[in-house]
Amino acid sequence: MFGFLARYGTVIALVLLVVFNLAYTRNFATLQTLNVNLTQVCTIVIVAVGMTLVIATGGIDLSVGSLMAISGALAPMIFMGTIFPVGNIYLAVAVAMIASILVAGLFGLFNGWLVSRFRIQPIVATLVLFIAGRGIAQVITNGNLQTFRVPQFQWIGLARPLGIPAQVIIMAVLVAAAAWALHRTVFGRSILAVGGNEKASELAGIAVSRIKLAVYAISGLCAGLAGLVVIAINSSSDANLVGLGMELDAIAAVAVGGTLLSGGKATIIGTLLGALTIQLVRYTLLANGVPDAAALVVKAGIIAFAVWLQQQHRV
Amino acid sequence: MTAQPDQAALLLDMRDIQKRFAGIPALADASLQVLPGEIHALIGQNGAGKSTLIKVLTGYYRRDAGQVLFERKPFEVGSPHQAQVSGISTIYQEINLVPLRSVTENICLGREKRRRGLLDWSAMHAEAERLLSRFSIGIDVRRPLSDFNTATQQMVAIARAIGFSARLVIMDEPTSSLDEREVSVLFSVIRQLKADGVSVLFVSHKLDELYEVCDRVTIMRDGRTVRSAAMSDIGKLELVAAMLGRDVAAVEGHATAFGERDRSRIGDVLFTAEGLAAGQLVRDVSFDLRRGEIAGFAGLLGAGRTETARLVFGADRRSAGEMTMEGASYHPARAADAIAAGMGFCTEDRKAEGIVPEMTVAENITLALLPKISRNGILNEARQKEIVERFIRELDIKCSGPNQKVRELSGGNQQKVLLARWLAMNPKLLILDEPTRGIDVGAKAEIQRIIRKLADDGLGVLMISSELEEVMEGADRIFVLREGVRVAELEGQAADEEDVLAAMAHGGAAKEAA
Amino acid sequence: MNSARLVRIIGTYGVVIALAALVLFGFLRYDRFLGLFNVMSVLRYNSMFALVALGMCFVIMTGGIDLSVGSVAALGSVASALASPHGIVAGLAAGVGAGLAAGLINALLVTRGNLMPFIATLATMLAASGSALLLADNQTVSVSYDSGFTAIGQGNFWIFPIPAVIALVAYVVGSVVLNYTSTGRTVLAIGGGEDASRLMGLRTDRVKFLVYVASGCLAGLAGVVLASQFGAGQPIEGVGWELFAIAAVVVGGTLLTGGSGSVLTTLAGVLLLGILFNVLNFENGMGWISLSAYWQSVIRGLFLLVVVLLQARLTARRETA
Amino acid sequence: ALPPLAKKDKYKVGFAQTESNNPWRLAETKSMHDEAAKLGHQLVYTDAAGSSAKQASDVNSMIAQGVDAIFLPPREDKPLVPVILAARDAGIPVFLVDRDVDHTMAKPGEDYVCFIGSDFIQEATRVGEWLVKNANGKSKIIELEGTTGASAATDRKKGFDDFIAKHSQFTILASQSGDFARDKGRQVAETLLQAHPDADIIYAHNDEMALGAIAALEAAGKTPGKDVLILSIDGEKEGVQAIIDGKIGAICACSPLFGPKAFATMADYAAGKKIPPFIKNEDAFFDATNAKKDFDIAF
Ligand SMILES: Nc1ncnc2c1ncn2[C@@H]1O[C@H](COP(=O)(O)OP(=O)(O)OP(=O)(O)O)[C@@H](O)[C@H]1O
Ligand SMILES: Nc1ncnc2c1ncn2[C@@H]1O[C@H](COP(=O)(O)OP(=O)(O)OP(=O)(O)O)[C@@H](O)[C@H]1O
Ligand SMILES: [Mg+2]
Ligand SMILES: [Mg+2]
Repeated sequence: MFGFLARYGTVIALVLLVVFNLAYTRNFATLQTLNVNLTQVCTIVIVAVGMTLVIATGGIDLSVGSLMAISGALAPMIFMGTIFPVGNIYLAVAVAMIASILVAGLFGLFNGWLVSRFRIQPIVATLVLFIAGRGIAQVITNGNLQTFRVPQFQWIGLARPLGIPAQVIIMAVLVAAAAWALHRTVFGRSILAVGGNEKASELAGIAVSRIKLAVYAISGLCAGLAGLVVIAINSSSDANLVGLGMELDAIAAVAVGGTLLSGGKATIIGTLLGALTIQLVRYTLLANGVPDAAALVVKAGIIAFAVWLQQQHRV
Repeated sequence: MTAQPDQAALLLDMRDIQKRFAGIPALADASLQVLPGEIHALIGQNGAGKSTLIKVLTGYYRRDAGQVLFERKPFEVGSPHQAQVSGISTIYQEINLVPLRSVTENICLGREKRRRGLLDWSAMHAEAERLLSRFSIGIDVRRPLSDFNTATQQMVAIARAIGFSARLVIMDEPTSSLDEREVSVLFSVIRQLKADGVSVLFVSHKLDELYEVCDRVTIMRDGRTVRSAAMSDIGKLELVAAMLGRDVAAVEGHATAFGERDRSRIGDVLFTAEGLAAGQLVRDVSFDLRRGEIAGFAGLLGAGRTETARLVFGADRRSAGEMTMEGASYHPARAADAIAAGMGFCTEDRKAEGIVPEMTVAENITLALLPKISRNGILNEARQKEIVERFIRELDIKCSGPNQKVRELSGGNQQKVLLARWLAMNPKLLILDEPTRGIDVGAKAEIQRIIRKLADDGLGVLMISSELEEVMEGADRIFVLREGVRVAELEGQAADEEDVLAAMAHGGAAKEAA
Repeated sequence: MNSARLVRIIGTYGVVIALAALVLFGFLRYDRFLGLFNVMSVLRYNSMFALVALGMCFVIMTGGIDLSVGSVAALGSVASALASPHGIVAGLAAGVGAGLAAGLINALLVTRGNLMPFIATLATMLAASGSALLLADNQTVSVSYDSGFTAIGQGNFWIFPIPAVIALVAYVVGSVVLNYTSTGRTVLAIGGGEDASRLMGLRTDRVKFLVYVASGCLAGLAGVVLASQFGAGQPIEGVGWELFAIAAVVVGGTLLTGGSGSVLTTLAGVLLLGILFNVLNFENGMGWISLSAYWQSVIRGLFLLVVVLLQARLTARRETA
Repeated sequence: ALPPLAKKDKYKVGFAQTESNNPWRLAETKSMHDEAAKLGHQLVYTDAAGSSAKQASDVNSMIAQGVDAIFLPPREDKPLVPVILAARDAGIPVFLVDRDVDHTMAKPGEDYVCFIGSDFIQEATRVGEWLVKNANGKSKIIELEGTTGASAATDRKKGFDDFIAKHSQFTILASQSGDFARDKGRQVAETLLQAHPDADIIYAHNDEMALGAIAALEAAGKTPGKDVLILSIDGEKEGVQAIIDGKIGAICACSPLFGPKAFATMADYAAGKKIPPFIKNEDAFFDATNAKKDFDIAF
């Protein structure tokens, strides 16, 4: 019984939250509520997928929020023609999206390079870009807000094919792909092996450095994508605020989802559930008018409880 | 069963101990009685529950049922710390020390010397040196433990354990990484302990050792105590039979493992190494290996055998030397290159460099095989299942199934998983560093038979073992290393033990050295 | 061996050398950089970070991490500000007590609840921050200027700021504990291998417990200094302190994976990062450039990068030497 | 007593900004820089990144460098007092801009020269007054607060809530923090609109959150300005544009352009003129009647 509770701890927490809301939160059982929650949780999930892979190798990535800011700052500069003149808006948007995600990926690669080549501990290696990255985004925009109305770009945050928000589709695809890759591919197996025992993996012929480079780069790409989603919804990009505090949200989602922070064991679906739990906590507290200060305390309690529940099936 | 020792005189009395992990019993009904001042052997197959019984005793695990009396008082400890304070000092199976800290700290942590309330470092260094000198080891105790090899670390662990003035010292396979010289030093220390009235609980798969030092023996099988007797009352075959749960007659077949070799099956040259060198540890090693041949490396602690193997496998960078593999020149920059060339390397330190503890048995076995069980980077589950099940069967790995975590297996079974990893890749050349470390006699024979069979099928094997006997029996040729230099090459099964020993110690044959 | 030893020394004391170089640079480039006012105000201000980093240093040496230090300091500042009318002792006790409570929660979550330190202290970080706001009713809380409480932060001991003296004493005690008590050695052992340490019979849980409690208390003490120095309990102060502390500890040469580290070089790490801010301010005062906050974060990031890269090189060389 | 300021052509003045993470602060910084450049003064600029403690330490480094005068927007009303006193003791006059400090701890005209700025409470009250006149039957309010604990948020809440309390036709359904940020403001608005579908007024403590609320309303299929009346404070260009577009009802301006007034006050002080303790900014007020006409005074 207890084992069951533990294994499905996050699911149970989620169900309890839903039940609570059905009973106490006005207007909860509506499609729009689902919509609001899903769109709000998207960016965290997208970032947390990359984070899960990094954590699975025994690392951590503090720079994701700053990388979101960089990609979010870069994209409008390109499609609005601040950097170079744009001819065709579709082309400009395509270039903007690809370039800014790639730049974030390159910064991620830089993290991976520090970690694998110089053996700098991941927290510190990514702390560098955590500090400097947002500064870079602010420097390139001079700290200014960029506002835009470019539907060709904003579909990523606003479009609703078949009534489902585009970013929710992107999130679902990403989650499915990552979950599949983690358990069904050589790459995924290698990630877990590196996190589980790096020396043994090296001796078993796994290219440890390349795996590490790859996961940090992927984390960067995910952050870059998330940055675009955020600015698209808001029709504006503010390098000071895009992705602020995202690293802690993403890590919390990963941990609540049941992934070990020490590496070697990971679950993408768990991460999705973890993010949903945190999102629903936030929604519940807001919708029921719990003041910000008290909400912090409650949120802390729920995170600790959910992770504690997860922990119980380990002897 | 033999007559039970006098109840009142017992130092330790464990009865009806039960311990389950996730519902699966590791200890079903285990009992253990140790007398004051005796050396007591605890034996059993891999996974029989010896280590678990010890960890239950020292409070690392909480028992599910049963009672423990120590010095006739109920013994309820919640942590290894309490056990230590109560007079039980333990060396666990995997070396459990802190590699980053100095030797002194590893020896003295937990019973620090103080002066005016603060630690007295010079006294502690002196204490560490004094304890190690009992094992004729003179090292710089200020250096981090990780600077030293497995054997030295094992000696440090032993020194630590006997440094506590305990009434019971538990040693879980202390000799598995020691060579004979060190083992004999250890035995003299154990006898000294006995003379001082200290009891020793000794776990080992090397039966000869047991007969050499132990007074009594407790035999476990499948989590139960099946027999307890005075060492002198029980013959070797009988012992093995009780351990394996078979008749004496069935066991007799196990006696010789490698068996006579048909030398005609040895083929052409597979691998050569010329003048290998790296740092201080490997200075000049040349050897060659033929298809179907088993070559052994003999040498003392720190002779450079492991280091040489690592160079061959590309795990470390060499500073000089040429190698060829199958006639082509071979320059491994990393382990992946060696694997691509058809080599496998089963390392001596299974905890640090071998198993991935959080992964399943299946995932561990196929770790070096990923390119072969996948297409376009996508794993073929069916293929994986087939391979894994075959090796679990062939090596008789005791686990609840391919999906059990390796961390939950007993030491010996973890070793088998590692062997399976390398056998599964179907290598041309297999380097085995201490392949049967910690493996019970039954399984050991099985593994040796497998090695032999593979060699007969054309596999070249490079075997490193601290058990001279294993090298002498198994190897077709023996290369003796001493201080990083290959000092002798001897014919395997024809070699004279004296010659090998002399080469190991002095670098020449017995006659010359004498 | 001799050159290897030299490398080892540079590796350990690299941060001290970097600190000396930065101070020298400031001295040569700016008037009044080493003036009494500047030196003392830099010490006074950075003593809070020094206290927090000391606790963090011990936590990190056990292989853990304490993300809650910043918001615990904020909580401590509010608690001590509220208690300050009752005198200096009450203020001190309230601030440190709040830190102690938070530290106890961390300690229980980590040792009893078996939570990963990152998550346990993340939760405490949120909770402490919420509690600080609740306690302060979302506002800064004025301290009493009549009870003498402000002496802790604003007073001097001879010419030295009292907070700096407090921090220095804390570091000396910390260093002695680390190097000359079994608790200190156990801290390092746990970081080097927790399971092994437990099997070695060390009281790992007890020591881990102590370490988180100590970190909480030190953060609380930093909060007392914060309240006293600026005359107010500040519920929303402390953001990012944990990262400053982690950076200082790492720059000070302590391994984040635990098992190896030094207390005094952590102090040098704090000063190095703290003085960097001061240097940037002075550079802005030169009138050549006016570095925006943005450039400052880029420069700080690069600076951290250079220091850790240098360290990585040195330790790599030390391993092969 | 206040330290004197010598009459010079060129001053070295300090400006210790609190943070640079929103358009308002950026505009303020730019205004200070521009005015200093225009007058040929040297501006020593620091940024406290949102920490009162760091801001105090920044001021200390200015004192150490021996600047002639200091312009300080104190992040909070108490923690900056000790350094203001330290500057006074070091003979450096301090001018507070945009936020004041606690007068029980430091007094204008004695410890610092004066406070130049707006009155946050009054800003909120003006928004309330407008609402009473223009509510058109709308009455259920969602309030988007600024960063919890920040004085602007506290005062803008107090001013508005106190005013509304006197007008019983209005009720505040929910009041939550949106951190002065557009994205957070949007998310909070989405949630609150979901939980309170009957809300028809949104009052945001700044324009950024109001713009976030507009995005939330549009995503929920409602028409901002029609279904829900939006009110805010600041007067960003984008906000005023939203008034022109009919999405926001009214904005009480809170001008960040302190440069000219600040430096003029300093010149007066150096010339020995008597400086009043509070120099109040005459904040503009935007609604549909003047948004187009006064667009240029938005920042
Ligand atoms: N932590 C654990 N979780 C689950 N099962 C475990 C755990 N530890 C041990 N076991 C199981 O308990 C049984 C006994 O293991 P134990 O380590 O005591 O064997 P052993 O007799 O010491 O063997 P060896 O000679 O190989 O060291 C094994 O089947 C093992 O798989
Ligand atoms: N006397 C010694 N003191 C300290 N370290 C030693 C000593 N002798 C050898 N070593 C260590 O031994 C290692 C090299 O020996 P290596 O392990 O290759 O030898 P080996 O012949 O394989 O021995 P083993 O039987 O332990 O496997 C190095 O890590 C070296 O530091
Ligand atoms: Mg065992
Ligand atoms: Mg070896």
